[in-house]
Amino acid sequence: MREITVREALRESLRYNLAHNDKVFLAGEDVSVVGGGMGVSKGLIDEFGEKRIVDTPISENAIVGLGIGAALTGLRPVVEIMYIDFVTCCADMILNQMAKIHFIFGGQVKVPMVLKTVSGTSGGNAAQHSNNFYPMFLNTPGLVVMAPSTPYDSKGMFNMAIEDDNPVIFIEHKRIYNIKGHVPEDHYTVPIGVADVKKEGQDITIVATQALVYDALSVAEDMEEEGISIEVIDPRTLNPLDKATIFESVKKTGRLIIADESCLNCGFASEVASSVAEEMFDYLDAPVVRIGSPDTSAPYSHPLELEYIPGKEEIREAIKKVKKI
Amino acid sequence: MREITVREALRESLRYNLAHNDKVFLAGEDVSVVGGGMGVSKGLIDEFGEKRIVDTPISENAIVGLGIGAALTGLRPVVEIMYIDFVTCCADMILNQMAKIHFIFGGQVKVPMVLKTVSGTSGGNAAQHSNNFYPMFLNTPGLVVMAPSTPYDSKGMFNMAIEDDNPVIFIEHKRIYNIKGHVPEDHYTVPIGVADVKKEGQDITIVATQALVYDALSVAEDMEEEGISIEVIDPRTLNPLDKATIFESVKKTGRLIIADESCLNCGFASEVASSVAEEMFDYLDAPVVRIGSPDTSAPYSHPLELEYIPGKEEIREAIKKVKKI
Amino acid sequence: MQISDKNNIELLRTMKRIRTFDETCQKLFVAGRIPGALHCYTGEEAIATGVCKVLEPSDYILSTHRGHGHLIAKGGEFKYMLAELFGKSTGYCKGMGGSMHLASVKHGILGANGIVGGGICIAAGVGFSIKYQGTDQVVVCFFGDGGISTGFFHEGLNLASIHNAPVVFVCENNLYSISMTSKRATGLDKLSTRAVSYNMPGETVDGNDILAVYESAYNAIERARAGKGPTLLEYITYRWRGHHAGEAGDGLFYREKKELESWKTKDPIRRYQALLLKEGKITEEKIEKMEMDIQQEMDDAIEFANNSPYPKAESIIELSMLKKE
Amino acid sequence: MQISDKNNIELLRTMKRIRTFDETCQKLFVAGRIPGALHCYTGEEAIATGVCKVLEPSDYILSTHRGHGHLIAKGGEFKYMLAELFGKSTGYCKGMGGSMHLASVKHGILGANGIVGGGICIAAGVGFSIKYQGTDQVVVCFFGDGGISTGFFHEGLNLASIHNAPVVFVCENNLYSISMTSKRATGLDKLSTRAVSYNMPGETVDGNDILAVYESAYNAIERARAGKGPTLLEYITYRWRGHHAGEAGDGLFYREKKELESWKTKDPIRRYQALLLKEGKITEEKIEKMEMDIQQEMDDAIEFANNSPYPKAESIIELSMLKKE
Ligand SMILES: Cc1ncc(C[n+]2csc(CCOP(=O)(O)OP(=O)(O)O)c2C)c(N)n1
Ligand SMILES: Cc1ncc(C[n+]2csc(CCOP(=O)(O)OP(=O)(O)O)c2C)c(N)n1
Ligand SMILES: [Mg+2]
Ligand SMILES: [Mg+2]
Repeated sequence: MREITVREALRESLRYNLAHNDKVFLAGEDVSVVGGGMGVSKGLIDEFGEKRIVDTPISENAIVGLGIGAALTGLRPVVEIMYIDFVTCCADMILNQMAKIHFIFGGQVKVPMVLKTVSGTSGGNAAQHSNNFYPMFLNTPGLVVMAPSTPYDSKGMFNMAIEDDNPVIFIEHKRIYNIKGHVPEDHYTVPIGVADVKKEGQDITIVATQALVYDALSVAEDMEEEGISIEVIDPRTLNPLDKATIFESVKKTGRLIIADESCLNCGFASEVASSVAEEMFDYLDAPVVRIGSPDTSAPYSHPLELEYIPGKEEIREAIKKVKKI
Repeated sequence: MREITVREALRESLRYNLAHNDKVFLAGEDVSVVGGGMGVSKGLIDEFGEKRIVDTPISENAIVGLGIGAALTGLRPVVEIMYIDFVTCCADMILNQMAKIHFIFGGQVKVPMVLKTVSGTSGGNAAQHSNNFYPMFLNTPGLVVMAPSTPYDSKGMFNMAIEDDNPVIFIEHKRIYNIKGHVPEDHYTVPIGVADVKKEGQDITIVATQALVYDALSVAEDMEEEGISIEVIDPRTLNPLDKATIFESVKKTGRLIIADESCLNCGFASEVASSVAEEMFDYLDAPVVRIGSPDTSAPYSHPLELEYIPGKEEIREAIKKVKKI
Repeated sequence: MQISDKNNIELLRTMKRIRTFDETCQKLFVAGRIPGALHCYTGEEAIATGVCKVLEPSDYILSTHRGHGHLIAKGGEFKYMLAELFGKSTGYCKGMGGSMHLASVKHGILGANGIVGGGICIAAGVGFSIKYQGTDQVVVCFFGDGGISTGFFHEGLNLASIHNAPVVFVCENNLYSISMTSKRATGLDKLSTRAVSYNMPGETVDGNDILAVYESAYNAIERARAGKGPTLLEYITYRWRGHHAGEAGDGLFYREKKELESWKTKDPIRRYQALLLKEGKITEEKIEKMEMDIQQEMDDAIEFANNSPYPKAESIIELSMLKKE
Repeated sequence: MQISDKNNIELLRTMKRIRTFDETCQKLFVAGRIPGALHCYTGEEAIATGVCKVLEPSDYILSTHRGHGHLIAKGGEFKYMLAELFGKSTGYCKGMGGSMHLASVKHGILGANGIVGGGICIAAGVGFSIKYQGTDQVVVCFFGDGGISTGFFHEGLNLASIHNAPVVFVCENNLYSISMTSKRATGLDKLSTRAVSYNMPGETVDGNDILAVYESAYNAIERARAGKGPTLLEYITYRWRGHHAGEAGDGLFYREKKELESWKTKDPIRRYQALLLKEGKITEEKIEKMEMDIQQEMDDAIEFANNSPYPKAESIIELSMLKKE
């Protein structure tokens, strides 16, 4: 079975869609020779040329506007915002335009575009390059928000993002680009709003996203030895959220931990925790536990950054808190 | 006892601070003759002149930049973003600069500024003028976020916002400007991070903000007749949040409803609900219930807008859900 | 520039239709029949009329919060517009958008916008898309003198320029953005000066002279259609009404009655009508008939809008996100 | 323009100090000693040096992601800078900010910025504040050719202009924003053309000619100090290194080696040194001594940074929000 990295999986999807649909193009800062912020589109300029792989000025509003205008007039644009930190520079185009046009026009048009960007704290990039700003996309109705963790999901979900008629925010994660996994060479899609149980278990449910999926799996494996059976659920699409799968699992385990890298206050973990507290209260046998970035800016200094990034340690502690005594 | 409106209370605070501290000025779109988006500063131009009451171009980035630059160099600016909907046009200045400068500079400077704006759905203003975008301020560490409901709190908290050395987002609400209440003529402040129990009760806790405080109080009064005693807590400051007061109440009632107008998904109600689900689980006797704007854009059409805005009906239904059977 | 007799009459009729529609709306607003924010175009009719007369049905426009005139001139029908303003399901946007989001995609009207400058970057995207698809369409982007101070203006014009995209940027300078004069907001005598920054031609034209508007628009649009790139046009005009229909006394608390009166003598409609009469291109009787027809159209529209049903509450949810068929 | 002998030597020394610092940092980065994103200023030293030489200690600067040179020229000390880059508690920002957030408020250095263009509106605010407070300070705002495409540029220059604020905007045009040439990003031959849009003088100057830089900056800064308003200066230069220290092969996959080589012959330091030698204003021995001193300063800084402790984990929380004393 062929194994490729998340980065390669994303590139494969981009290449496929560019090759099979001439309405698809990619635009963003340095997406051609440099391959964009994270090298995902590297090399595609040689195959598809400047018409399809469009470098833009440092004008985030114009990048998203380019996508919206093109989507409204029949194209299927993919635009890149180099880091999710810079969505603040085009927040209006995303939250008041891209997300709302279908609704405010009473359904006259669709806005089939993908905004790809990258989230996550890593490598001393400091506070303005370590934000996990996606909760604002969840709090603004109208956007599909995807956040895959594996190479398989990355390819299938990127294909789906381009195919879907809704505006999609596609969130990559800095720390997992080089992770390898099986990815079929054929074209396939991963459906929107369907979570994936990355590991089945009986005692505790962990809903984890992106890099934290790996941390959760690793801790879960360790816990097997201690006789604790953990179920790890990767929601994959953050909006619409597959609550059914999460609820099913909580019904079984009665214990829930959510591990997501956005800041805790009004973050993604809050949404999952409160949905369960509302709708699955009777099945809960222990308090839910949220794991996320602490409610401070990300520090630059290496040892502090390591403390700041949520990971295995926080998961282990959370397990202690919720586990059957 | 003197009764004045929320609008007058805010103006009184602005006037006091302008008169007593020449480092304070107000800048924003049409803040002079028009008095800003909601008429709060109307008339102040006659008392304080153009130096202190500064009309700006439609340049939200520049408005916030003006505040930051002035705050960094010794002034205490108050800037107005006409509607909270337009914070998307200066999100970077708020989320990456204003919120972070104190932290990323290692505490070398403070950024003592107030950004005042108005939230809430009302009067057919439609989707781009009905947003309740403050959860993004809660999800971004570094900002004090205030959201008063009464005339008394409005004046005391605005005074506090100007006095405090942190950057403060001060959120007014469209539907409560004309509500009257007692406001002392003397100068006073309402402390940051201290909730107010607007009504004591034994059976159910409702945490409510801004316009929903009034809905909650009104429903609570009706419920007294049915023999249900409801405690209504107004957090007043959304960040830092006075969890202690909320937790104390939940300890007593075992039942929690949160009513806040931001959209449900990752909204303020999610934060309160999940904090309680985490830390007060053992005291909860029923599922928590979140009330917020539904996860769609705000419709223009009047009857639909009325359906869209959360209010007494939703509170009554929530009470049915959580009440002791 | 030669204009056919038929077109001469059409220009007059369109201006009169716009005037009738907006003056009627102003009254309906005051009578409480239209909610929300309504911005009348009275006094500025020559701009939309002259510009859109040059356009083909397949061309696009992006409009503003003061957009009724643009819609009518591009082919929008009174009855669906008014039904929208009444929040009815028969409106162009099914009652979801209202005045600030009026759109008729089949007419190439890609929407009014509640965000000042919000359409500019989208227009650049539409221009990019036209070029990408190789059609000979053109997109016209309207915005006010206030819009020229937004970051959108800068990013959008630059993007259109470097792609040599077929976009005509039309700045409707009615001298005020709410209460702020364009001179105070920019320090410039001519806003079209800013074209230099984007390497495109810029021209300032009397916006109350329909023939001058038509001619300048014709040149710019033909230039764009011929692949020669974007243009910035500034039309000087004046609004007769308040900033919005609810503003006290036609905004005479921040502008001089004398100024308003002097601009009323420059009424673009009376001016053009006098010319046509003088040149014998129209008769008093024909004008009377024209006005009666327009009034009939307006009356019919009121009846249509009155008799139309409100949208069903479910449509909020249906429109919130596209479902996969 | 006459420059004193002392100042001639100082200009040379400052350029050499910047060169040494950044070339050392480049090596330390490659050796894994500095994390995060490091953007070297090598080749561009004349700009920061010439501009800051004109400034008084009480004047302000806003810097960029490529900001080490600005800091050094404005009085920043190697050891606290390097300690910051090492993430140590003795750094200017206590290790919280790193390279992209370097600031020394006591030197008037109001921060590097990780957001391209992020300092421009803040600078306008500082200019406003200086005028408000009636001092004779000046603020210089640095940004790259990439920064000129951001909405911040437009809004910030306009605001500074209409307030006639003492701001000097310095565009460091090193021909590239990452891989995008400034010509491709703007279509302009001279970026200073854009000054016209803001009714301010604009000038394009050889940024590798320290005397030309000094003279143009002198004129602009004195103009600002005299209350005559802002200026836009464009300095043409070239970076010798990759966009960031981790970029492969000094960015030679998107730019020509020939181009880099030809710019190396225009080295601002060698050029000026040769002039001073020729004019007998310095001797080879003095240069050698100067270089040894600088190397010593660098070595001391490394030792200082090495021996400094990392910040305590608690400082993340301490700095997250100011507490009331
Ligand atoms: C980004 C943004 N800021 C502020 C507003 C509030 N607002 C609505 S219209 C308006 C004035 C617009 O002036 P101009 O562009 O000249 O258009 P006009 O109303 O004169 O036609 C303002 C400030 C808004 N809608 N969007
Ligand atoms: C708003 C924003 N968009 C994108 C980036 C990513 N980025 C960092 S530096 C850079 C290029 C900057 O070019 P320029 O302004 O010319 O400065 P230079 O690096 O050439 O000194 C980019 C795109 C960013 N930091 N901020
Ligand atoms: Mg105007
Ligand atoms: Mg550059």
